[in-house]
Amino acid sequence: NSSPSTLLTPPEYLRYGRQLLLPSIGLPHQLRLKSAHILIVGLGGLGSPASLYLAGAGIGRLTLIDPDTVEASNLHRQVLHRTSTLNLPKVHSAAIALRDLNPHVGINAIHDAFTTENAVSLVEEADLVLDCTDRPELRYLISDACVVAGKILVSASALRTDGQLVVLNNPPGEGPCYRCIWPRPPPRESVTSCGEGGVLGPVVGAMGIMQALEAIKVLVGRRKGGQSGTRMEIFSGMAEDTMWRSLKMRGKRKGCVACGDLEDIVGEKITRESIKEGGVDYVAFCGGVNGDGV
Amino acid sequence: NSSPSTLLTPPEYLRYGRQLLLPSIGLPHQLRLKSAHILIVGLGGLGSPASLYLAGAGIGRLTLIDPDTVEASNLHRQVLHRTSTLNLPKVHSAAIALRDLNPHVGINAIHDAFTTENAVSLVEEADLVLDCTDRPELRYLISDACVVAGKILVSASALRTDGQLVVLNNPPGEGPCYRCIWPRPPPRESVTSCGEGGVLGPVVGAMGIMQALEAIKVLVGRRKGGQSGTRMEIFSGMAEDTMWRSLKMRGKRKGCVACGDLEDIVGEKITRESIKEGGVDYVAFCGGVNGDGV
Amino acid sequence: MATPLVASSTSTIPSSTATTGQIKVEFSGGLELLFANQRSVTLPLPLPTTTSTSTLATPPTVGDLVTYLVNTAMVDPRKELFVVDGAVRPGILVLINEADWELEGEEEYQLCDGDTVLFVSTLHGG
Amino acid sequence: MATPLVASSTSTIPSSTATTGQIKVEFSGGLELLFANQRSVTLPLPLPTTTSTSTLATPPTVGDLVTYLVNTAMVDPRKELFVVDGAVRPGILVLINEADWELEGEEEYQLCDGDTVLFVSTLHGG
Ligand SMILES: [Zn+2]
Ligand SMILES: [Zn+2]
Repeated sequence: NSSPSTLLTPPEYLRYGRQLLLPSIGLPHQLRLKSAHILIVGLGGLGSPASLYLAGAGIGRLTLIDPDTVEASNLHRQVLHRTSTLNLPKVHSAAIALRDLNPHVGINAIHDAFTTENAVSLVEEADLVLDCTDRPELRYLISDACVVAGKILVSASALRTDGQLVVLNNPPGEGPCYRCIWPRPPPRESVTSCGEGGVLGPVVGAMGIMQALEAIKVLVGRRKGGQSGTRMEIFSGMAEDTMWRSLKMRGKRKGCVACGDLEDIVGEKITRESIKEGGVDYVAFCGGVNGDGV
Repeated sequence: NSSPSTLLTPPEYLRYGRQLLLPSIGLPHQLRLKSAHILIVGLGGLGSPASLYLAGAGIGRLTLIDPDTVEASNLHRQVLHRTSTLNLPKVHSAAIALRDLNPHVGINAIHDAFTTENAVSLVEEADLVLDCTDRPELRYLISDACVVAGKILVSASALRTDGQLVVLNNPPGEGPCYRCIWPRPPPRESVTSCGEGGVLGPVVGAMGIMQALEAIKVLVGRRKGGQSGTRMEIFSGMAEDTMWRSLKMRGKRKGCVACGDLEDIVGEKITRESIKEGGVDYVAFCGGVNGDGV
Repeated sequence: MATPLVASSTSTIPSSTATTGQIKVEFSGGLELLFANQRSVTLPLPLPTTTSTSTLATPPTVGDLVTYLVNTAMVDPRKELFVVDGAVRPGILVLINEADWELEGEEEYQLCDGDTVLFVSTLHGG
Repeated sequence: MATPLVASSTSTIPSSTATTGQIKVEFSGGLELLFANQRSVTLPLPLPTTTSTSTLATPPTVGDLVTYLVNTAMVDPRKELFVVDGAVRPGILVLINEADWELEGEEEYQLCDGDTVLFVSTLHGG
């Protein structure tokens, strides 16, 4: 699916000229972008700018998955969609925009939920995954799927006027996973959604753009991570002084049920099979009622 | 032109619901956004995301000015434009996108250069100005026009994998202007354009989104500035450690030819008339040859 | 406006330990809403607590700081949004001088003059 | 790879002044391209210069640092991209501990142990 591309066509040279000039990109890395396949889970406030800038940069293939349709209350922040695509599945609205922005990118639009059943196979087909979702249970599921499939995960979130960003499982097996940093889920009553708490468009937009940047950095070898190299960017959009801070995160957690060594784990290690066969109940784990759609 | 709006229509309530929920926005500030008129000079890599997020947020009126047409080499970073709008004036391509994103926003598209002749009158009609251009002579001209017209300027720039952002003349007459911080222009040979040096899409995109955020903060009273409150955000997009830094900038420069007090100025103070009548040769000031289009 | 976290009088603190320094405590990700909407506060060392004098002999730990914050400084009555079962609740990261507290010894870390302790509530929206 | 800015041998520096501290010098906005692509370097105080010993009695200033950088550390031969007429060229901002050097006394500011001096080339692209 992501066979290495060995050359650019003349229209591609023209289109990518301004980034081919960069020493950190150049032709070899542009070809690396062209041969890459990125899975974007969620085409909302984060996925909108992330997918726009990744398509613009010439990622060879983007798989988009989201079960929702475009609503009017999305459009203040989900700037990939349009008033003319209201009520369309978000992935179809997105595909229209992205194909027109850059017809050289293959767009695979899946109008469906990201579930325990399709998670691992979707992640396995990609080189890199972006978590652009909005619920803790999906965040654990995506991380677990990335660990079992050995893929790097670029995770971001936003609420009100704050945002957070972290590159996980980077490189696979060495950097911490989502469970290493957050081994226990937040109490359900402490989780506020954008629907409840609100969110400012440029704040979630900034986080989505930063996801696109981090994905490019991973692909061109400029985000190395490692056991002690994981950082989290936190953004306070309304601050009048320092808005962005870069925090040094812990390494892998000994005994992590997702990415830990088997001998250190108390209880059952999460596997490809346990995810797919429902052995991990993500909704119950996060304190919710089943039937919520994971 | 920017008469205060006293209410939102039901479709507007629905559309802006997620930002009306925010304590920092709410109905009074949403009405402030609706009554605002923002001038965006340049619809390229900065102006693309800046205009998208400002239109999304419900700014009442956007005036867009840019003399260029959409080229294929723009599309990796100028994600407002499309392959289907190649060769159209950028402001027309932008107007198509922004009107479809949010039909409640009035879009005034001017396919022309920003010049000494139209600068002051364009700035005077707006409440706030975004400098999304790419040349030093335009940056001085926009700043001077903002000073004589008493408008706040949100200025950003990007090159290669770096970006910079500063809110100038904030509030008008109190915060430093572009000339206070950069009284002398850079030598022509030290100025690198994106065409020469290249630029990474998400880097210039992040700066443009931050401009939209800062413009909203100014309008809702969350970016107060003042004599000693001006900060510059600098962004190192390829850094693996701290990417964003917030720097404390100087206040107004005594004797600044644009914003200084008349008794402190050596030489001629820049005025509405001297700009318009060509008394300030911006191209020559920046070491260029006239006829470059300012 | 918000009630300040630190009482203006510090006369009840023994003078021998009253001047060992100060720390900065910061809240992010919405936690500031639990603390009178303050993003950043400065606290003296030792902490201005009167409920426990047994800890005055040794420098206060981050665990002591959490106890102080939840018992004295937190204005929101929903204590469980900050502390559950005596520990910082799941979903809150604690950073000591911008590094995950796991790298510094977690609750047991002894606070020093000039330290910054940042509490970040994890966000899930997108 | 890049040549390090600081020579590994410091034996020519008088011992009485060899250990007064160190500073961090950073480059941004493309200036790092003039300095062997290093974004950040650490320099000892006093500065490792042998061209002028007259300044050893007083702490070096930011002006001395600029002289050191252009004479000794800069690898790009186009000195005019960093210094014009003996001063940092127009379009370069100098920040001392993240504040515009105008707030700190510009060239005259005396460097202290632990200071960070950041040189930022202004960008114009968009
Ligand atoms: Zn793990
Ligand atoms: Zn001025």
